[in-house]
Amino acid sequence: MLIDEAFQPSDIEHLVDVENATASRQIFCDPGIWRMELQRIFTRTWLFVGHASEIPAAGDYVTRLMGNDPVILVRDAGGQIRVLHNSCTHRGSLVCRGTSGNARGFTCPYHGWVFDNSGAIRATAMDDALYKKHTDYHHFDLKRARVGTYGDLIFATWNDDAISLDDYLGNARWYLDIMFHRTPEGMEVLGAPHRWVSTNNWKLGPMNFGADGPHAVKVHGPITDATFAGGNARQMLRDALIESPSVSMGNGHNGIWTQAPEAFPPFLGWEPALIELFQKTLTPEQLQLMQRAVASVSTIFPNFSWVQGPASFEPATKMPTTFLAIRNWQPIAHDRTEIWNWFLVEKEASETFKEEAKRMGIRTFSAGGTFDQDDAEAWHSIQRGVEGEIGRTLDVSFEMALAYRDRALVDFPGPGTAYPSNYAEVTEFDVLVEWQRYMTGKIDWAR
Amino acid sequence: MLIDEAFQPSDIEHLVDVENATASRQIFCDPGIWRMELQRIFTRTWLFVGHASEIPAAGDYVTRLMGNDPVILVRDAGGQIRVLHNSCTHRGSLVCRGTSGNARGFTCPYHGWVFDNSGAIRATAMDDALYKKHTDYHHFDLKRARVGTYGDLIFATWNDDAISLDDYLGNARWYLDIMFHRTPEGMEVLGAPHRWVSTNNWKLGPMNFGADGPHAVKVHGPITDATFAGGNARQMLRDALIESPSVSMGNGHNGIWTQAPEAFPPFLGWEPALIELFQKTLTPEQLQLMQRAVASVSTIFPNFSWVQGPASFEPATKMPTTFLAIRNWQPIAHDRTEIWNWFLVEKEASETFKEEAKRMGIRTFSAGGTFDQDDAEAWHSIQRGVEGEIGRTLDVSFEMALAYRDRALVDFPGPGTAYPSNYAEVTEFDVLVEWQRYMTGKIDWAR
Amino acid sequence: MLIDEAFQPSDIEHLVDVENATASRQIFCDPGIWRMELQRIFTRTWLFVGHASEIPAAGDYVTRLMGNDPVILVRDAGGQIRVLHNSCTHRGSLVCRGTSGNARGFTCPYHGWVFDNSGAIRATAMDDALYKKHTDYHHFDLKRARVGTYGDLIFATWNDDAISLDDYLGNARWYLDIMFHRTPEGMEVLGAPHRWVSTNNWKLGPMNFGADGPHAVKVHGPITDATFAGGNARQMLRDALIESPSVSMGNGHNGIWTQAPEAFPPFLGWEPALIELFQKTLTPEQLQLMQRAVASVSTIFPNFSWVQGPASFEPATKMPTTFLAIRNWQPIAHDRTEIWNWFLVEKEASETFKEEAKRMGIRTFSAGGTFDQDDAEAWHSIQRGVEGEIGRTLDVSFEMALAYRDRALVDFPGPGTAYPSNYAEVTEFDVLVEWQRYMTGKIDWAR
Amino acid sequence: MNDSEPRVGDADYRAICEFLNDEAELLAERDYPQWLSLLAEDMQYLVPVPEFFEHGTARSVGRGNAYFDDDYPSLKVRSELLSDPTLTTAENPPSLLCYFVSNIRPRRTANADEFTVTSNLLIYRIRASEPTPYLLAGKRHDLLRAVAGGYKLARREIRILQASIQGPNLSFIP
Amino acid sequence: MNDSEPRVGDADYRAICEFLNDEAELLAERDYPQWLSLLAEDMQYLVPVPEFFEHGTARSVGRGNAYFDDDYPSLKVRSELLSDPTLTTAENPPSLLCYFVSNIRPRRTANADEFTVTSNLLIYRIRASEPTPYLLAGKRHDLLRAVAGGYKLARREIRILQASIQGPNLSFIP
Amino acid sequence: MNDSEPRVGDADYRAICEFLNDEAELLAERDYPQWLSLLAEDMQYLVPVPEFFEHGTARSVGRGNAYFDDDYPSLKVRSELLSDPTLTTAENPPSLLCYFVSNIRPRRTANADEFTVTSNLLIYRIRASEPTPYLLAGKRHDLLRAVAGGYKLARREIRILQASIQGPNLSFIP
Ligand code: FES
Ligand code: FES
Ligand code: FES
Ligand SMILES: [Fe+3]
Ligand SMILES: [Fe+3]
Ligand SMILES: [Fe+3]
Repeated sequence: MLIDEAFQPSDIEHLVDVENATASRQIFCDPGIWRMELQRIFTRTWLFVGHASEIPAAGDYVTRLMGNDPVILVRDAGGQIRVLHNSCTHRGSLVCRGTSGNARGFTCPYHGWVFDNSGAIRATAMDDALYKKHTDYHHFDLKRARVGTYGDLIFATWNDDAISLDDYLGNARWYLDIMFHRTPEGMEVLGAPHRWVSTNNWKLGPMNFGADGPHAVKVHGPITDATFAGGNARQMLRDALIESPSVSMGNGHNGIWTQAPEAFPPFLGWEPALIELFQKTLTPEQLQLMQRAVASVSTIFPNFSWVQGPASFEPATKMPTTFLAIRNWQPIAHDRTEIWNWFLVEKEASETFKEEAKRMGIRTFSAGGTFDQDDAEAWHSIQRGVEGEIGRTLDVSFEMALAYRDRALVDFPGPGTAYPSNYAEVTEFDVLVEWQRYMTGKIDWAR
Repeated sequence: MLIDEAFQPSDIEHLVDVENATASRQIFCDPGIWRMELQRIFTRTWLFVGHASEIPAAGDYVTRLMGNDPVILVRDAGGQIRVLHNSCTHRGSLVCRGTSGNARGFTCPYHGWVFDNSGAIRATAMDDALYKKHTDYHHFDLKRARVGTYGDLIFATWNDDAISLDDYLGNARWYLDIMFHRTPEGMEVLGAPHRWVSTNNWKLGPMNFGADGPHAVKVHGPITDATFAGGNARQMLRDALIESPSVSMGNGHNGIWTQAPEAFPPFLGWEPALIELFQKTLTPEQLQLMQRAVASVSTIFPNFSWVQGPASFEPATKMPTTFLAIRNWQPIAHDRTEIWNWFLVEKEASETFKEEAKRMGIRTFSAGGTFDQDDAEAWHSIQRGVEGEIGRTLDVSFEMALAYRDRALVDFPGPGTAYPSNYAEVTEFDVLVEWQRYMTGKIDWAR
Repeated sequence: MLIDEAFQPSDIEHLVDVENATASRQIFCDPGIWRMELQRIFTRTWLFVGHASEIPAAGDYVTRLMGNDPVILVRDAGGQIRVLHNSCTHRGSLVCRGTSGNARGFTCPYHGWVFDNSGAIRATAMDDALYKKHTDYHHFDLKRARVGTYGDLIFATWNDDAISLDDYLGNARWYLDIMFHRTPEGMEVLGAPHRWVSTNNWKLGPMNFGADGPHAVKVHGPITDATFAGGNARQMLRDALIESPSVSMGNGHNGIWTQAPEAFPPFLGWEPALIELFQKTLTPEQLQLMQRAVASVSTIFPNFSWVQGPASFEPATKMPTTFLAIRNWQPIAHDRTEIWNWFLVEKEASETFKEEAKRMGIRTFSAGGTFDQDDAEAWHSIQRGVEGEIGRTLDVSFEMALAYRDRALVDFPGPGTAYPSNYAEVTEFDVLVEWQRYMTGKIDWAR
Repeated sequence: MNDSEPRVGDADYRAICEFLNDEAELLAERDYPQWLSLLAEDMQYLVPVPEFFEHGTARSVGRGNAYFDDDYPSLKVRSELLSDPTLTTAENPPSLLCYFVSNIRPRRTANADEFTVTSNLLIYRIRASEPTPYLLAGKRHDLLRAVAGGYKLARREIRILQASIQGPNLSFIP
Repeated sequence: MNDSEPRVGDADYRAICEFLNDEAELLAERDYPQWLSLLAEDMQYLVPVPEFFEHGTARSVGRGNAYFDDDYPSLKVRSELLSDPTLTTAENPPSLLCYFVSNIRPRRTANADEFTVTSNLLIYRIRASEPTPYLLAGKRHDLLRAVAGGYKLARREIRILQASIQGPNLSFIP
Repeated sequence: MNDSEPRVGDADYRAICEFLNDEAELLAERDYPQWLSLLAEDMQYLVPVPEFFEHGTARSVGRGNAYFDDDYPSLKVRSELLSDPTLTTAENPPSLLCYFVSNIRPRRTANADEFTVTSNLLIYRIRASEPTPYLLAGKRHDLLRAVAGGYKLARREIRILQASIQGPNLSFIP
């Protein structure tokens, strides 16, 4: 019995009340809904699987997850990027158990079938002719996901009917360019991804990064005070969040661009050589949005997000350095999410800058980061708060959206629809509105 | 899909065979039945949540469970006892994560919404006016459970249709008065509740305290021998249990009152000043039942129980002191129960008596208690014994009830129906009979 | 709601594609299918529960599992072998919690009911006459499984309609005789069973032992090189596996008999006195199959297997000694299997041989064994590889069977159908073909 | 913290470490009679219930609570019951115990005969009817009294971390 | 491995063991100001992310990674936040911590004032909102510098084993 | 229990503690060749299977059983396989191991060259393909033989507590 068959679109429809900007807490509590999400969203849409700089040379690979399926992201012998199902076509064993490496191919640990690094079958346990007589030998190739790249960002999907990655990203590309294509060479990862398990439904992450302005003051106020020079950092943060734009980029992609107060210098947290490159590379509109953004936080539906900001742990004496973290929110259970988190930096940055950007990322957005450590506890508290029999009959509120959703900015420099505040809740809620569309079969190529 | 919809009353009806005094072991093994219990019993009936002495002052609070929903039991600024759903009305976070404290209100850890200690919304993350325009602002108050008190015992329910707590307790009040209102000032808790997790279905506890005479000889015989002076304590216990009354108080409330042998002094285990107060406070009928009761053990349906008895760990040289433990059996999974266990004592008792009563409680009825440690292993053994595919097709037996249920005592001093033996199994089974009534929708206010 | 009712035979039928020699990976991933297996297979067929030498004297017992039901295998006071449900007929408690012992009977830890070692009720908590008036007293006997023995191998079933154990084993008896009746006195266990938990669906074990030739080269090649004298052990192993017979014994019983190369002496790994006994005890056909078998690996459906082979950890200086391991694959969850593993030896063997046979078994087929340690990782890798939403839509392949299933050996000395290679996959797949018959109700006595 | 108190001499340092290791062995092996012989008659034995307070502001319920609050006579009763598997349901068969003692930190006290010792304790326990271990962790605060030929344990407080014991019982002496 | 380096004298052996036990106590009890006083100002503090490589052939992604990469100033910021439960969401109420230190192995270095010390660390942690413990295990490689009246911790690397942290946060200093 | 046997001198006490810590490091870091060099050629290595008996009355099945029953040659075979990740499926990539050794209790024996030592061992293991740790706990009973420049391990018995190993394999040397 596929879970799919147990639920009808009509069961799901009412779980998100678009008009009133609320959603049922059931969507965070129900293992059946979680299985359905894996099937209706994660096997059908584009998923981020890694960055090209993780696999620079032919044969380089890293192992990843697409929903709950293990895959290998590998650059094959011909240089083509492949996403291979990490499951032998004989009896299903993982063919690779490492986190990263370089290999000409993958030898299954069980019976030794050999696949090259494009996923093609090269040898079975015995005389291959026996198979060839009875079967199409290449039906034994590792299952390959469809790969799409946007610059060095690598996405994949199992869905042959999916629209192109370009169309899928749509308006978001203008913003992705600010984050990942602001210098001629683009970005590189600073190390293997951090992974940790937050004890909450996976959607809380994409919503929070979709993005949640108000939590920043409550949750991150003290660390903001401690790491920004000046005595009223928290209040300045609040003011900035309230006044800064949030953007619904379309297709469920959402985020915020928090603008620094007047007193702050532009391009805070970058070294001069990089700033020069930005100015040469981006459009004036992009520069306008970026140059005073002390926080850029967004979600690419369903489970890819980024967060960027300047940080210093010696605020009195040391200028901040901007870190950029990107992450996947992996839905490992209805109430457990494995966060995969990478730090990126401009390829052209100085060695000093790269090392400092990495340290600032580690110290802020990570399992032990001074920002993430508190978010995860808040999310845990939500999971514990909603999963009772009474709790799950109630709703979660995005009702601030009722005050904001008709107030789209008319003079915003970027594409999509922008709203005048990081407190608007419109864009956070938009993640669930898109979720509802997938779950009820309203997206024709993802049914 | 609500679990409710998966089962029909007809599926449940046959699980308890009232006529033959047996029940299907399925009721201990099935996660679906457990969810249904949470919905049909725990969200609809009165549940014990704490004792007034735990929150003596305005602002004092403790955190508790009602079924699988977290709640805060708090005395608000006006002195009124409140039971608040511990889940922010914004996105659902716990608003309090401590075990106890004193607070004017609760600030949500996620976006900082503020609720006063009556549960009323006081502030949101931003300009509340925006909400006020679009919504009824006070629909953001924390959800409040309906509170009922019987003396200092605090109960709550989510069910507005529930009969009053007084009617719900009914006959049990006469017995509760013996336990909790036997002195003018009543009882106080001696400390925060013990909590531990027994690895069995939650109903085994209420049944055992409903109450199970025969297990006491087998399970607690050796500790009885070790802590009662004289060489034949176990045999005396057995004789007393066989000859002592068990009481069905109605509404699923059941228990036993084990009468000491002739040789024992009355009011064993209390200091003289307390005994005097008992004699002034209780009726002659209540005193008749209480004065020779060496064990009083009862369950208030569904998951509140008490146990009282005299104990000494130097039986040769030190007179026993009576402890009183009260507890909740929290259904945290179909095969796991979190026991919450408080020790109580008369407010008028001497300091020495209070300390000794607490120690006697700790040493007997607790995770490390010389009585509970063995019960929990027996219940674990039941869970392991019944949950196989063959095991769950079998029944559990209360067939001793067939021999006793027509032998109600005619001269019993208290209300309800009393039976002539703690071995009768009638009252234990009555817990399941009541369970069946809730589960099949036979109780009109709890459907 | 019994799981049984949620699935229809038509849901199961297509999970094994007999014609194309593939099976859906769902059969390894679905908790519902696992419950259904417990009901449709494990409560209905014959299951191995132990060896007579484990309970040599009256009153000797060991505790075991039949599916997920705990049982006691005991020799009663009259010497009869009994398999008793380890669950008190009063409230269901385990009546025995040890791993082995000797007892005249079992006293329930909860209320002290006493059962003799034939399972008959001997005493209840109180005056048994009260029960006798109202019930058939002996309906309180412990539930007894039907017992069948083949030599000293003890099987049991809950199914009164099951065919006799002799009929159930059928052709397999000829092979079982080689393993367990090759000397006049037969075999004895060398110690209590090893138990460990592999993190995979239980069927992978019976399939592997059904038996999987090709994995041996890949997984066990290095340890074979290390423990067999001579430089090309792995290649010799491969050649032998490819050329040796696999046998479908009927009723889902399957295995392989790997024949040593010419260069090896016959009866490798046994002491001369034993070889003499074999020659006196077995038939020429049995001797023909056995004498050069360097590996005998088989599964008796559903979850009993054996593996036998010669081993030495000082190959240069010490001749190998043959160990024999037998095991149950206990289905403790859809993705967890508890392996119970015994070592056996000929009763007539010398003390030195027995000790060495035990050591060779421990060092090869055990949680820390140099063979099993690697199989378990391979099986874990299968479970991780197949359980994603995409993974479970795929198949596992036994398509080598397409090349072999029409090539039955005509001159094979034993009963059943033999195929010319341990690489044939026919016999491995046959385990699943039989599985399908039980699961779809095609076996009339096990419906 | 007793950091201001002087450190003990080398002989006491080693002897106290050995005393605690020997003592742990007696508990782990259920040699309760021998273990009792290491106790002072005025022994106090306490395992408090942890409480969690928000915002750094404590308010305990009632007079606090403990999972164990024992003295010599009550430990003797426990020992007798736990020494004989036929006398408890919980320990028949006996569970298996391993006491991991580390971070031993002895200090002198104002009284030359007495030492305070803190140490960490991790108990790993396997019951016959449950294959997965139960882990109990705590910080021990002991009072040791020097006597002829060794020490006596005069007070022990084990500050365990788990507020809700995640297992059915503590039918042993932690 | 630093086995070829000479072993330390008995006094240092004991003193280093005591230093690490005292230091662990400060971390476990959240006495962060006192703990900071044990650090050298050039302190480096690293907790690398484990990676798993097949066939004995390593290829790290990027420049490697760490769950912690701190220095004295950043440890000071962490300490200040973690010392006051009103300043973090994660530690309000504070989680309870036990640091089990064992296998202490001090070695002399070429520099007479400096010692390398390896030790094992098991942290057992209970959060207010989660009844089950989180266990973090690692192998510590410390550099200790002898100063007047004791030592300073000048470098610490904790090689933890768990690549994917099986919990929501590490809001403490391991 | 070997309490009646005399305690060892201070030098041996420290040296034995260090020997066991150094030895644990070799096992944890998979330096098996070096570890083998610490073994006596007549090494016996045993990890018995725990059994549980009711009512204090033991009846073992057969002749008892062990999860490991090794000698020097078989440990050498294991070491060679475990040293090279291409030679086992289980350890490719290698699992990560931490050996927590505590409660070290050395004793003299009748033979001046030999010491019996009991200690507790907790192994924390992470496999590449499984994020949650496996914990193996046991009580070690070792026989150490003094040789020039140190000791040799001549016998080890690890009394583990878990009757049913709650994991797929023990592909290491505990
Ligand atoms: S499972 Fe991969 S080769 Fe057989
Ligand atoms: S969840 Fe409570 S303020 Fe947002
Ligand atoms: S459960 Fe066995 S005697 Fe009651
Ligand atoms: Fe945040
Ligand atoms: Fe009891
Ligand atoms: Fe194998």
